[in-house]
Amino acid sequence: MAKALMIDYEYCTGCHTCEVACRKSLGLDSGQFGIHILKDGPRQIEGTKKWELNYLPVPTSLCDLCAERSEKGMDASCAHHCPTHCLVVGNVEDLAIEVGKKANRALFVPLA
Amino acid sequence: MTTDYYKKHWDEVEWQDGDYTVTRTTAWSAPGCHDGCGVLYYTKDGKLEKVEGDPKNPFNRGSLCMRCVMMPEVVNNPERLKKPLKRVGERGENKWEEISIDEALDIIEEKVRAIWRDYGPESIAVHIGTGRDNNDVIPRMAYCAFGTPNFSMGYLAGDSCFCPRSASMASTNGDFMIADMSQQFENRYDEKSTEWRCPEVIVNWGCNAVVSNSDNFFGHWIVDCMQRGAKMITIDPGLTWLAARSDYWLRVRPGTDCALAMAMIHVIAEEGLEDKDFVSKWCYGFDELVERCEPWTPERAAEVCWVDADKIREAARMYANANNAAIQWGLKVDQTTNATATANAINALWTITGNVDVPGGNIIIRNAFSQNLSYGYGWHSLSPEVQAKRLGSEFPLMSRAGYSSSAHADSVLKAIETSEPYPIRMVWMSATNPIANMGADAPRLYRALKTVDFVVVHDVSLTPTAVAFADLVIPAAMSPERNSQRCWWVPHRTMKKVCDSGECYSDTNIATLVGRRLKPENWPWEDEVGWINNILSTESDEKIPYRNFEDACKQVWAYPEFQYRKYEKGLLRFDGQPGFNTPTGRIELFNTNMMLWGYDPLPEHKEPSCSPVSNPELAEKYPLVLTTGARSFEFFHSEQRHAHLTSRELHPQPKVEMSVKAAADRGIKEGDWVWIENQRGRCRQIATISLALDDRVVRAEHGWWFPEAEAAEPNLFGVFNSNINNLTPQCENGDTGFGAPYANQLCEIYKCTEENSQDLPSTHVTRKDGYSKEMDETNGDVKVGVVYNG
Amino acid sequence: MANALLIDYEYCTGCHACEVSCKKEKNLARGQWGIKILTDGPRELPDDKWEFNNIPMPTSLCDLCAERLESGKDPSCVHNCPANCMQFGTVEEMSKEVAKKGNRVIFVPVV
Amino acid sequence: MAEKDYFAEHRGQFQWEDGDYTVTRTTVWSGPGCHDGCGVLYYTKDGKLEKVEGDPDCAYNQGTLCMRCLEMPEVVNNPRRPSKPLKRAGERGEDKWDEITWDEAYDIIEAKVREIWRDYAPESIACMIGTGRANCWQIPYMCYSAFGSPNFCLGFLSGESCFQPRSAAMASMSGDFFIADCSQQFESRYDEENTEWRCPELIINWGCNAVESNSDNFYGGWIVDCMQRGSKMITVDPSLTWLASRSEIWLRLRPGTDGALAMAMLNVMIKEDIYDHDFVEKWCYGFDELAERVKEWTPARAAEICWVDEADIVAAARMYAGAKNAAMQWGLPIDQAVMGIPTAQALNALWALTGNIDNPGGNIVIRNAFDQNVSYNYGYNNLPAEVQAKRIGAEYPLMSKAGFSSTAHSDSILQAIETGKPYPIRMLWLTSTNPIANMASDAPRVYRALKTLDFVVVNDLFLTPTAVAFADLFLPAAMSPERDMQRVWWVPLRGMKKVCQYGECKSDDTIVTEIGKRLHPENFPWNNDQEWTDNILRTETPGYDGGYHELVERDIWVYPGFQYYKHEKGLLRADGQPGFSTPSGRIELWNTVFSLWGYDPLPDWAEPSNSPYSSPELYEKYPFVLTTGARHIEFFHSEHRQPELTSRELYPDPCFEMSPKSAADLDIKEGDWCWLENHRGRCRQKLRINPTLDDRVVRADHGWWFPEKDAAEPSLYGVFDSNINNLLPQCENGVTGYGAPYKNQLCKVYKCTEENSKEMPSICVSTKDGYSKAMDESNGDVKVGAIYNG
Repeated sequence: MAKALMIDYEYCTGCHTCEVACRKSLGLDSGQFGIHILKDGPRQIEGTKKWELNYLPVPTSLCDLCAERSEKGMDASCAHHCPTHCLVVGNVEDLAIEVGKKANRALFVPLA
Repeated sequence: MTTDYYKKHWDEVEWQDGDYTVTRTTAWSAPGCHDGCGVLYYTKDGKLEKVEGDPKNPFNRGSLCMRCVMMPEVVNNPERLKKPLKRVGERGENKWEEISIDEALDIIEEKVRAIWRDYGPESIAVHIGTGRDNNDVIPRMAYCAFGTPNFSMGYLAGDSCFCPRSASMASTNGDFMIADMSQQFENRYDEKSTEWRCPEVIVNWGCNAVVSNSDNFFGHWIVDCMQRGAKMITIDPGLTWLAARSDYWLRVRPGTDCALAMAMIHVIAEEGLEDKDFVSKWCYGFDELVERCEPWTPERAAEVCWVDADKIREAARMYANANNAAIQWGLKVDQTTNATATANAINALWTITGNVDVPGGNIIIRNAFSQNLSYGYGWHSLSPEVQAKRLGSEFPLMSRAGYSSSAHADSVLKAIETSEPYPIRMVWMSATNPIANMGADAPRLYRALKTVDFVVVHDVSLTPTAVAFADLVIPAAMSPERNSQRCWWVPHRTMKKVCDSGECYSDTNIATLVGRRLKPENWPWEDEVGWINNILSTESDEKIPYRNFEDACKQVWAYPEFQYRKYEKGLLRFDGQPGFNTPTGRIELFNTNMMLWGYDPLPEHKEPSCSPVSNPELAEKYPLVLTTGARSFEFFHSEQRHAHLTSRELHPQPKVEMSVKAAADRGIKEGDWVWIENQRGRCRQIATISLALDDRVVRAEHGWWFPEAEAAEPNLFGVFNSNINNLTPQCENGDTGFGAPYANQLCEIYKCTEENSQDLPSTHVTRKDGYSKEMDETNGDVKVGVVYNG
Repeated sequence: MANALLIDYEYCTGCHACEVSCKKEKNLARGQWGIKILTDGPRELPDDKWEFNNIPMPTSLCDLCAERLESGKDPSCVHNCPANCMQFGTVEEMSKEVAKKGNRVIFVPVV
Repeated sequence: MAEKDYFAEHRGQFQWEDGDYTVTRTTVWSGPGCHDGCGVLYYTKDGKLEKVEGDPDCAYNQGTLCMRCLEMPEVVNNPRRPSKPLKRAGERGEDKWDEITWDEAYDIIEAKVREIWRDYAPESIACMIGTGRANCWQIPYMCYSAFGSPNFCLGFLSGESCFQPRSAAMASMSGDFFIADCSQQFESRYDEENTEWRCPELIINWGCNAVESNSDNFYGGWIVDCMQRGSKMITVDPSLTWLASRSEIWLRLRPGTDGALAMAMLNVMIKEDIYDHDFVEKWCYGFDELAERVKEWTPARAAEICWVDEADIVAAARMYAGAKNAAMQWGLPIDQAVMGIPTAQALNALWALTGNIDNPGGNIVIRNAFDQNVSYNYGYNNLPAEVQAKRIGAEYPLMSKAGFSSTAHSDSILQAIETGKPYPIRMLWLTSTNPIANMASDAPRVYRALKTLDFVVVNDLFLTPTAVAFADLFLPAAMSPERDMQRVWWVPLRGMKKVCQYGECKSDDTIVTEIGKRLHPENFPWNNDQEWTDNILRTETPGYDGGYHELVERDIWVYPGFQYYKHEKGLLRADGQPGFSTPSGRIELWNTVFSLWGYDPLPDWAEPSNSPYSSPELYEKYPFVLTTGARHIEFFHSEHRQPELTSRELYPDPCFEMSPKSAADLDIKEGDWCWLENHRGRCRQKLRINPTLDDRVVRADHGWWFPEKDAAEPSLYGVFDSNINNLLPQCENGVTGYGAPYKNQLCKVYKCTEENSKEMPSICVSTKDGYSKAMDESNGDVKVGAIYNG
């Protein structure tokens, strides 16, 4: 069953925890990312005082959704350490129900 | 896809949607490129408000690139030309007076008749840009209205856009080849109802198709094939998106494609990977080719091309071992003096691997319903003596073989400069902006065109070319403002006019008006629909399902029947025999035509004239290898440059790409304005830093002018300030007359400072007679003079 | 049941078609975006490979083209994507789709 | 979630094997990293720390961590760490050292102290720490109980302007400390069934970007947890933080005007009568006087001063007052202003007027777990009264008499070093503080002063600029995983288990014990850090019945009980009566203690000394309002600067921020190195354009030194080159001695060029006697002299 990474990007503060946790867990060198935070904004929304600023952690080709950790009964390292708990790894069906419950959520399937 | 909206209207070509009228048709430049995508125009009281891709049209299947999506912005651009203009001030003062079309036609008629009387029709030169509206309408006006043989591109040195490749293919195979993405079938990628098979490997050779959508090739077809399993090899100096997803990215030194192709042939022959059956049955000169490529080991090519040897070897094997593979090639093959040889070498690759006219290989393609109107349309209305006077007729490949019969642009320039063999008194330019885009050595071109007695510019907006030279400016109609029909390979398409063109004139309209004033007998129709009906009934074979524009509009497009392996079925040669349209009936790896005309029949690598290898002292002063003209999503050449358009929002300034080290060594940072300079001139663009470029290579952009800037001289929309063609030469072509070194020069780059930017190129060119160069009489080329006193 | 936007970002070339068609559809001013392409890379990977992914991300202005949906059309970004790598449907449908292959993401910009 | 649950299997275990890893469940304390005390799992292999993970069972951080703890192994195992005590071999600043044994080091220290006791007096020894390193009581205890000196304070942090001004204001107004209620006082978090906690309807982020700073025992993620449970937000910050982008109202105030804004919000609440009448009548004192004071603080006036829309001020006041329960999380900008204390009073009045006092989801009264109140006053009672009276800064009652946070006054210690008044300082002990890189404003002045000291000991993790510049002795300090200890800061009581050892590093507890036994053995009835920890647990932690092993190896953390509305239940006052432990038993909006000591009892606000309105001529020359020290997740103050750390990869260079328009006006671009300069000095940082800033505001980084640069003087790790403290004053404090204008100065910005960068600040300070300033005897402050001759 395909596994997926759900991100509630409304609450992602761009704090780099997932990037560093992933790098340590996969033992990557500096400059390498298993998950990488992309940024949209800051941009003032026309005619309002609102500002658009969203971060989106994106799994890269090095991401294996922490297969090894999940065998040991652990969450993926990024999900485990995210200070706002906005990352969840699980089966696509379970997360499919979750992702629809609230706006500003994304569901990544990095590898088949 | 919840597309029942489109299912509901599947069989209609026009319907009401609220207060919108929706019209199903196709688009053709301007604005946007010459791919002829299927569109749905949404108009409200005659104004174009929205453009959508037409899901029913097999060419683009509902999607569009951003250039068509933003079309309403360009069509409704308030800065567009609306009325014919007559120059009142001096050339370059940008002072105009609005006149009627009749007044304009009177002036043109009077001028033409005076030239007929005092000089001869050949003293009129007619130019177009890259395949605007139709690329057969203006040539016919040249031949059948002005009576001149001198039609060519707008000073595109060596006609180095697709002509060298098409001349090479025509002379080697007798036909043209394109990568098979099932674009010749109405039901796309359908391995059940068509013989099409997805290519196992696609080679992107100097072509970033997803960005350029080049020559009737919708770049994202490659992505469709990727989604169906195609792997890729990419040959490009820069890391494109396609390169990042390729099994092999060969980061080739600009201008050395021929060496790379010959090394790949070397590997294929040495390891016996060629398709022996196809070579023995359908090729001529395989042994000579192999012998010529024998010295081109991957190790030697690695030296020349700056790509490591085993990558060349592995890429060649991957290509050869694939049971079907397609090569999609681009302009960088044409834009070198060694263009024809390079094209021959790459043509040989798909030949010796048997990827000829096979599903998922390089298929032989012909225009739908054999409607072969092109630069030769109306040529035979000229008498043989006038035909013989065509400038550049000394280049047999261009004229005698009739492959793509146009005058030789470089020779037209020299004729203007020297009046040899005869003076050029009038220049007509339709939808071409040479000093901003096509014309190499723009300052030299600027000086030459200033001397022409009478210049007419017919374009969509007031361009630097119009302001600098035009005595008369005629506004051109855009795609949704004209009725038209077109085929480039397949399918045959119609373009339905959906909004009022006001006093803008489509190519067909203006040609008809001019033609009926000068040689009415050649123009037996009143308007564009009349001409279309003539073409549909007389210039297309009987299989075409409609014979007039009205019926054509009901179908919008029509696909001719397509067969693979036509050479086996006698479908290529005039005599109906199996084989190819060549003297030997085979694909001539050893090109007998070229041998006949004294050219080298086999490919051979030639160093570009300005390269670290061929010219070390020049490389001392200008150490960086410069390639130019890589495409961007936002623009079609020098179009879409107005500041308020979405294209400029996404791509505000001209960019030159250089490596991290190259920038650091010169104290240059991302976003710095920098001068790009060589022995001919300089221009300034903004440095962008690339992690993936070779430290010795830089990539500059083309086509930049700034409509928001001052139009009158000396500024001239800042046309010379960022113009990379200040650095490229005219009149340096291959021995066949084709090819020019646009994409392989040398340069140095240094940061703009206040001191070194006092004298901007536009002022320097328009006020101080350009970069000070003397003419070199011997070959008409430019002696390498003092760079500039800037 | 919420709707979702699926993007097969293995094939997104970053060609801006979605951004511009959305701008036109919603008539957004300069500097405003209903969907924005975010790019990861190019970044060299160890074995001479390159990481280079484009991911169009809906912004707070995205309402999944509610108006177009009523008239039986896809959102304008999905409609115009030259790489056909965008799909639209209910979260349930798109979740089945997303599971079929790697390098895919579904967004639920509005509920 | 995974079927098998690794963490469920090990719940309750303190230590277990996992393959060839030993996993230890404990908590951390800075250095490296901040002072939040998160729960972690250390993975060690043959005694070496290899991995750190968040402990899902620890209620504080619930398994999550910020990147500083995740990269801890890189810092702990960093080869740059000295592993042995070092004795200075060359001149100060030459960075020449001899490795010596701990006994030799202690011999030197003992001899020096006894010599000072003999020739001068114990008070001529000063001890300083950074921000709450290891623990905050060991070094004070050493200062009082080993050296016998009263002069303990923070490392030249002018006006003690980190948390102390706020804590002094709270303590004096309300008798206790308040924090935002995110259920951190309960072991079952956010649990509205089993605890009385209710999610705050509204959270105000006042000058605190918690998600990046994780300030004073407050884990930023908690705010997002509350957001996910419905909390709305208001953010007060000069720049759009992530929290601001998600706030209902973002008040982009001028740096240094927090007080004016707070006064205006009080004005709105009182004028519109939307404050909590019941609470004010029952529990507040001096409401009428407060109302009178804020009368002229209209929102219109504050809008002028704070550069914020009047409507937003009114809306914010209404939203805060209207919320059922609202919590305020405030930060350093309040302390780092001369008007620090009055501003803190105004904010304290805000939550009093709205009744958000000790209510679920409001600002709760919080005390250290199990009443373990060992802090800066630990061991102070071992000093005789006459010695206590000699403490420098004793003239500031708030600091000494009221015992609120009894430290010496660091500005006064600086003046004592410079002038020898009231008595000379002969010896300085610095533990885990790097003043000339981080805390010390007017770093060049502090540099000059410390050079004159007779004997300096630096006890830190790395050889810092402070160590190289001044240390006669360097003692390598143990890091978090190398120490056995315990800690409370509010709640819970935590244990820290030593799991690895680096060279001969020793923990603060061990060093202090070993020195203490040599000088005043009677005050040190324990032998090492475990025993001292055990002693504190058994003698200073009345509510906890266990020692070192019970806490560190069994409980790991322990939560005391918590009650809301303690003032109603007589749980606050020593006499058990309802009310607050203030003279009036109420929250003193009119502060009786302040009036006793001649301070203004009511909140107030005044322009900073350097501002557009208070010093227009200065503003003429230095047209930007400068704020400094905004936190970045990558660093904890001047830590994590080693170039090979992930922190430096993600944040390589010191950056200042400016608006796009201001950058354009100055013709500087993203990434340009620029000088930031005012009348005191200058430093250079890289421009990072921030589109959300007011055009008149500039934000600069703090704490920058470069371990990769040459350590010896004059470079001194480039400590002065990018040091924003070159521009800040010492000895400019509030009347109470608290507060200093770190975050509200003026400056100008100009691009670095070769000419204006010939003499770098490090050279200018360390070889040319710093920025040439004359001392002003009168108030010991620095006269505004010639800037510098650079």
